[in-house]
Amino acid sequence: MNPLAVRIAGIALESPLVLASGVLGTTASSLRRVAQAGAGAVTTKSCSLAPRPGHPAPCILPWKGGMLNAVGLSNPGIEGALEEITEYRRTCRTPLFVSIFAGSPAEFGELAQRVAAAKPDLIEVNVSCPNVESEFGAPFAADPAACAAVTRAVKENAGGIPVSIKLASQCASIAKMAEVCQRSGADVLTAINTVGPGMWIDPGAGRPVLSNLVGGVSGTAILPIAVRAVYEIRRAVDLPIIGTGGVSCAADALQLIMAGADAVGLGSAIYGGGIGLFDEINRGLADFLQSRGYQSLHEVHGMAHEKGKP
Amino acid sequence: MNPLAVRIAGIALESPLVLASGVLGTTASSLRRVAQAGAGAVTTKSCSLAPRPGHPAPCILPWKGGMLNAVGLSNPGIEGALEEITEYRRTCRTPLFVSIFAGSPAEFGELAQRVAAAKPDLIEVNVSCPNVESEFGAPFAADPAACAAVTRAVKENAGGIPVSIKLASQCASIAKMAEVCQRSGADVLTAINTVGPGMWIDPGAGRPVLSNLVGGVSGTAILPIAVRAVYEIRRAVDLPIIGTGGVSCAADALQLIMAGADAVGLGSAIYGGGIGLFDEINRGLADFLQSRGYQSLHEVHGMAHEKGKP
Amino acid sequence: MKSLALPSHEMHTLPIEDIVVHHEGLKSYLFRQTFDIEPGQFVMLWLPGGDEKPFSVSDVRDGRIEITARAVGPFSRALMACKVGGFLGLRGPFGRGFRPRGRGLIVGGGIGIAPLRYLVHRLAQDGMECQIALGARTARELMFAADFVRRGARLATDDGSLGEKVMVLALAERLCAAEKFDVIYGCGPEVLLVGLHQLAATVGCDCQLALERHMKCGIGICGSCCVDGSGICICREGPVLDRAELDQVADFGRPHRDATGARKN
Amino acid sequence: MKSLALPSHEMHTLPIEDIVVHHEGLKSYLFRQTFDIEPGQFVMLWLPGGDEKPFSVSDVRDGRIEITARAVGPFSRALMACKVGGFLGLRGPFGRGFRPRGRGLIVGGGIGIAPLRYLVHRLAQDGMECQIALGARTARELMFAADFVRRGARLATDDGSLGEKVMVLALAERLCAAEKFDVIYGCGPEVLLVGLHQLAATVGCDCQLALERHMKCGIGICGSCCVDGSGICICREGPVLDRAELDQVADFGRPHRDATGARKN
Ligand SMILES: Cc1cc2nc3c(=O)[nH]c(=O)nc-3n(C[C@H](O)[C@H](O)[C@H](O)COP(=O)(O)OP(=O)(O)OC[C@H]3O[C@@H](n4cnc5c(N)ncnc54)[C@H](O)[C@@H]3O)c2cc1C
Ligand SMILES: Cc1cc2nc3c(=O)[nH]c(=O)nc-3n(C[C@H](O)[C@H](O)[C@H](O)COP(=O)(O)OP(=O)(O)OC[C@H]3O[C@@H](n4cnc5c(N)ncnc54)[C@H](O)[C@@H]3O)c2cc1C
Ligand SMILES: Cc1cc2nc3c(=O)[nH]c(=O)nc-3n(C[C@H](O)[C@H](O)[C@H](O)COP(=O)(O)O)c2cc1C
Ligand SMILES: Cc1cc2nc3c(=O)[nH]c(=O)nc-3n(C[C@H](O)[C@H](O)[C@H](O)COP(=O)(O)O)c2cc1C
Ligand code: FES
Ligand code: FES
Repeated sequence: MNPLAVRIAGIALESPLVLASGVLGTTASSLRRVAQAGAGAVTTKSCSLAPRPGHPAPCILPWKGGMLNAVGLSNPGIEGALEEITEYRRTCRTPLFVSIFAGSPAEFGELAQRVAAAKPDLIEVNVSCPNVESEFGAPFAADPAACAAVTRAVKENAGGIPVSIKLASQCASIAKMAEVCQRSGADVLTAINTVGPGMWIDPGAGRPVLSNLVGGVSGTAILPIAVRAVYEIRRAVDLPIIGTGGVSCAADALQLIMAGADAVGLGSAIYGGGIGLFDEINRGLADFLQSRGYQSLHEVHGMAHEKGKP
Repeated sequence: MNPLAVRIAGIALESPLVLASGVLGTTASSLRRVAQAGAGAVTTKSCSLAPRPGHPAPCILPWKGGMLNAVGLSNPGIEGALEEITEYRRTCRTPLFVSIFAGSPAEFGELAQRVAAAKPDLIEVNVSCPNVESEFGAPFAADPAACAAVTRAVKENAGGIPVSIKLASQCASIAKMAEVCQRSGADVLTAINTVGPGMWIDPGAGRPVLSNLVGGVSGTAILPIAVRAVYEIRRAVDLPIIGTGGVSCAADALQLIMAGADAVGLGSAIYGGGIGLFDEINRGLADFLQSRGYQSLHEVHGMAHEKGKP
Repeated sequence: MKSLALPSHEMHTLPIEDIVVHHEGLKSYLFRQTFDIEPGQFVMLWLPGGDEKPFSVSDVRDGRIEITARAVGPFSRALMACKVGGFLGLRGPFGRGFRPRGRGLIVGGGIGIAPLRYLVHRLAQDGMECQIALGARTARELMFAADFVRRGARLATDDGSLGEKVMVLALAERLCAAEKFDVIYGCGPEVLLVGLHQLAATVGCDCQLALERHMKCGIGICGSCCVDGSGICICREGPVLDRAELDQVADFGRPHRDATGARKN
Repeated sequence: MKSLALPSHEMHTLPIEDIVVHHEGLKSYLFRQTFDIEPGQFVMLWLPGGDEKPFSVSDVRDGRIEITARAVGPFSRALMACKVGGFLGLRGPFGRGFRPRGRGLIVGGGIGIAPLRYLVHRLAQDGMECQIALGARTARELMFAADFVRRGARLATDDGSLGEKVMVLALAERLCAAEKFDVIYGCGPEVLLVGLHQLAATVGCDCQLALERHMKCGIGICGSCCVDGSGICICREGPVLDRAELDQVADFGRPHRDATGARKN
C-alpha cells in the first residue's frame, strides 16, 4: 500500500502534494510535466471568462524570505483554458483541479458551468479577487456574505464536481469563513492564498520593483501563517483541507498535515527546488513515516490537535 | 555634519535606527548597552499598570524565515518600569521611547500620565493588545474608533511629550488608521507590529512549539509587508514614521526610508546579527549615501513615491 | 530540513558605463560586472519605474557585462533613450546557456547574433575551433561585423550590402557540406532555428539553439515560457536546447504563446 | 545585502536513549548527538506540549549528549517522570562555554557539578592538567563522584556523608594556597561563584564562572537574562563569564530578576 495515498472529496491522490494554482499551470504540457514529476494533483492557473494579459514584468520577484507576485491573474480566458484542460485530460491521468475567478457570483456560476463540462476532478474557487459588486471592490475572501454567494453559485453550476473554496488569511476570522463556506456547500477548502500585500523597493533605483507596486507574499515567509490558518480551520469544520503556503521541504508539509491538512499545495518553492521538489518531498514524507513506524499519513493527520504528551 | 542624523517630532537622533519595543528593552542596563552599540533611540518593552510574567517558554522561536513570539507582554509593571527609566536617564543620553499598553482608553491615559512624569522623549502606544471593553476583545489596532479613543486619552495625559501610535498590518486599511490617529492627535506613527499570528509545529513532536500555540511573526518574513505599510501611511498622512519590520541590513532599512520612514526600528534581526548590527547598518547607510553622492538621508527619504525615471 | 535557497536573482541596479551605437535602433550597453554569466544565459533588464524584459549578454570582458538590444517596441525604444550614467536594473544569470564541446558551427541571424558574439569570444579564449556564419537584413543590422570577420566569419545580408546575398541557412549548409562539426550553435529567428535543427539531423551532428518564448518571471514559476510537448521552461531549462530536447518541442517553428498564455495564431 | 542567518537553533526532537538514575530527584538523560556543543554551553530542553528550560550538558561522548537535571519545580519534576523512548525537544547550542587555557582549578557545587563533568572530560582529552574540588549537601547529591575521584577530585559535603565536611570554597582556597592556577572554572550557587571571583582576585588568576539568570529565549532577544551593569545577555555572551566581565555585573551575588523582569527582593 502506498503510505502517501490520500483521498479528498472522493478523489484519490497518489501523493498529498498538489501543484498550487498560478505556478506552471497555464498549459496542458507544463501541468503534465509537473504531474509526472510526482504531484498527486495539479491545479491550473486561475481562469476568467475573458483573456487577461496581466501586469507587465517585474511581476514575480524572489526575495530572501520568499516570493512576491503581482501577475495580475493573466490567463487565456475560459476558451483557451478549456482547450488545455481537454488536452491534459487526453494525455494524463493525474487528478486535475481547475481554478476559476470572476467579479460576481453570477459570473462565477457561468464559469463553473463551462468548466464543469470539461470534467475536472475539482473546481477551486479563487475568491481573493476584487468583488466588482462590492462598494469597495474588496475581495470576496474577506466578506462572509459575498463568499457564501459565490460558493452557492459555483456549487449550483458545478454539476456534482467537488468544489473547493480557496481562503485568504486577510479576513477577520478564517475559521468563520470556513464555517460559512461549509454551510454554503463547499466540499473542500484550500488555504491559504498569498499574504499581504507586500512591496519591495530597490534601494539602488529608489523605486518599487513590481510594476503593480505591490504584490502577494508567498513562500517560506508565510509558512507559519498557513499552518495557523489550517489549524484554525480544522478546529472549525470537518471538510478536507488543501493546506498551502510556504512549503519547501517534507518537514514543512508535515506541519500542515499535522495542523489538519489532507493535501498540501506547493508553489513558490519550485523556484528554489525545481519540480524535482515533488519527488524529494514525497521521499521525505515516506522516510518520516517509516522512521516513526507509521503505516500511512492518516496516522499523523491533524495530530497537533491532540492534547497531552506526544 | 552627521549624514545619518534625523529628527522626529523635535527629537534629534544620531542614527535613524531605533531599538524596537520588546527586544532587550526591559532593563536600564540592556537599553544602555544597545544605545552604546549605535542605536539612535531605544524603545522599552511595552509596560502595563500591573506586572505580568507572560507566557512560559517556548515563547520566542527563530525559524528559517524570521521569528515567532508569544512573550505575552511580560513586564515588571509601571512601578518597575519607572525605576528602569529613571536609571537609564541617569546614565545615558540617547533618546528613550517608552512603550505602554493597557486594556482600555482610561487605563492607557493613567499609564501615560505616570510615564510622562519620568520624561521619556516619546511615548509609544502599543495598540496591538486586546481591547477589554470591546465585545470580542479585538485589538485596538484593528478598530478605528477604539484606536482614536486611545490616542486621545494618551495625548491628554502625556503632558506635551510626543506620542507615537504603533499600528498593525492586520486591519482593513492601515492608511485609514493612520488618518484616524493623526486626527486624534498622534505626533508620530510606528509601523508595523508583528504579523499573523503564525504557528510552528514541530513534526518530530507533532505539537505546536509555542506554549501559547500561536505567536506574532517578525523578522525577514514581514519586510515587504512593513515596506508596503509605510508606503501607504506616507501617502495618507504627513506624520513622522518609525518604520519597523524585518530589517536586517542597510538595504532593508533603505527600503523603509525610501517608502517614507523617518526612522527605522530594529528587533528580530538582533538574533542573527547581535547588537553589532546597529553599527553595521549605520555604516552601510553612510556608505550608500556616499557612493551615490548624497549629503544626508533626507535626500532619499520617501523617494520611492517620486514618479518617472530615477 | 532544507530551507528555500536564497535567490541568486537579486536586482543589481547599475549605471550604464558606456553605450556603443550601432545605429539609432541598435545599441550595446556596458555595465560593471557584478555576477557571472555564461554565453546563452540571459538577464532580466529593468527600466526602473517601467517594465523588465529578457536580454542575452553579448559579451563579458574586462569586468564589464555588455547587452545589445534592438528597438522593436515600447520597452526597447525606451532603452534606446537611456544615457550613460543612467541606472538600469539587471537580474541574473537566468537559464542554461551554451555547453561548448568539440568543433562548432556558429550560425546567427539578426539580433540573435548578440549572444553568439560572447560565445565566439569564449570559444577563442578556451582554444576551441569553430566556423561562423551570420546573416542580417542589411549591413547596418549586422553588428560587430569587423570583429567576426577577423575570426573568419562568413556573412550574408538580404540586400547584399555586406557579404553574400543569400540566406544564412544556405551558408550553414554549405559549411556543413565541406566539413564535419560536432555541434551547430544557433540563435536568431525561429524559422532559422528550425532549419538548423533539420540541418543537424541531416548531417548527423548535435545542435544547441537558443529559443525565445514570452517571459515574465525568468525563474520557472509563471509558466508563460513553457513549450508545448515536453512542457519545459525555456527560461530555466533553456533558452539553449539541444537536438533531443528540440525534438520534444511541439510548437517549435509554430505559433506560440502571448502574455495571456493563449496560443498566438 | 546580507540576509538573516538561518537559525542554528532548530528543534531536535529526540527519544531519550537512556536514563541514569542518581536518585529519584536527580537523573541523567542521554540523547543521540545531532549537534555540537561545548562544555558550559547549554540547550533549551522542551517537554512537547509543555515548557522549555535551559540545561547544561554534562557530557558528550560516543555520539550521545547527556543532560543531568535535578527536581526543583514543576518542569524538572515532569522531566523526572519521562521514560526511555519518550521524545524531548533539544535546541542548541546556546551561549558561550568555557574557554580552557593553562592550568585549571575546577570548582562546583550541587547541580553545578553537571557541566563541569563535561569540562573535566574535555580537559583530560586535550591533555590539560587541572585540580577538582566539588561540594554538595549530601553524598547522594554529588553525582558522578566515582568518576571525579578517579580524576583526583577533592569532595566536600555539608553533612560529611562524602569527602570532607567543609564548604567547597574552603577546599578551593586550600588548593589555591598550595599551587598556582591560570584559571578557576566554576559552576554552582551564585554565593559560591562570588567567593570564587574574590578568590581569583586574591590569588591573581583569571576565573570562568557559569552564571544563571532567568531565560526565556536563549538567543539574546527577550532581555530577561541581561545582568545589571554591563547589560550583557547571559544566554548569549554567557553563561560563562571571565573575571573582567564579572567585574561589570552589578547584580552579581545580589537579587536578580524574575519572569516579569522585576528585581526579586
Ligand atoms: C532569452 C531571450 C533573450 C533575448 N535577448 C535579446 C537581446 O540580446 N537583444 C534584444 O534586442 N532582444 C533580445 N530578446 C528579445 C527582447 O526581450 C524583446 O525584443 C523585447 O522584450 C521587446 O520588448 P518591446 O517592448 O520593445 O517590444 P514589444 O512590442 O513588447 O514586443 C516585440 C516582440 O518582442 C518579443 N517580446 C516582447 N516581450 C517579451 C518578453 N517578455 N519575453 C520574450 N519576448 C518578448 C515578442 O516576440 C514580441 O512580439 C531576447 C528574448 C529572450 C526571450
Ligand atoms: C544556563 C543554565 C544552565 C542550567 N543547567 C542546569 C542543569 O544542567 N541541570 C539542572 O538541573 N538545572 C539546570 N539549570 C536550571 C534549570 O533551568 C532550572 O532548574 C529549571 O528551569 C527549573 O524549572 P522548574 O519548573 O523545575 O522549577 P521552578 O519552580 O520553575 O524554578 C526553580 C528555580 O529554577 C530556576 N529557573 C526556573 N525557570 C528558569 C528559567 N527559565 N531560566 C533560568 N532559571 C530558571 C530559578 O532559579 C527558579 O527559582 C540551568 C539554568 C541555566 C540558566
Ligand atoms: C506567481 C504566483 C501566481 C499565483 N497565481 C494564483 C492564481 O492564479 N490563483 C490562485 O488561487 N492562487 C495563485 N497564487 C497563490 C498560490 O496558489 C498559493 O496559494 C500561494 O503562493 C502560497 O503557496 P506557496 O507559498 O507554496 O507559493 C499564485 C502564487 C504565485 C507565487
Ligand atoms: C520577542 C519580541 C517581543 C516583542 N514585544 C513587543 C512589545 O512588547 N511591544 C510592542 O509594541 N512590540 C513588540 N514586538 C514587536 C516589535 O517591536 C516589532 O514591531 C516587530 O518585531 C517587527 O520588527 P522586527 O521584524 O525588526 O522584529 C516584539 C517583537 C519580538 C520579536
Ligand atoms: S518565464 Fe516564467 S516560467 Fe519561464
Ligand atoms: S534569555 Fe532572552 S535574552 Fe537571554
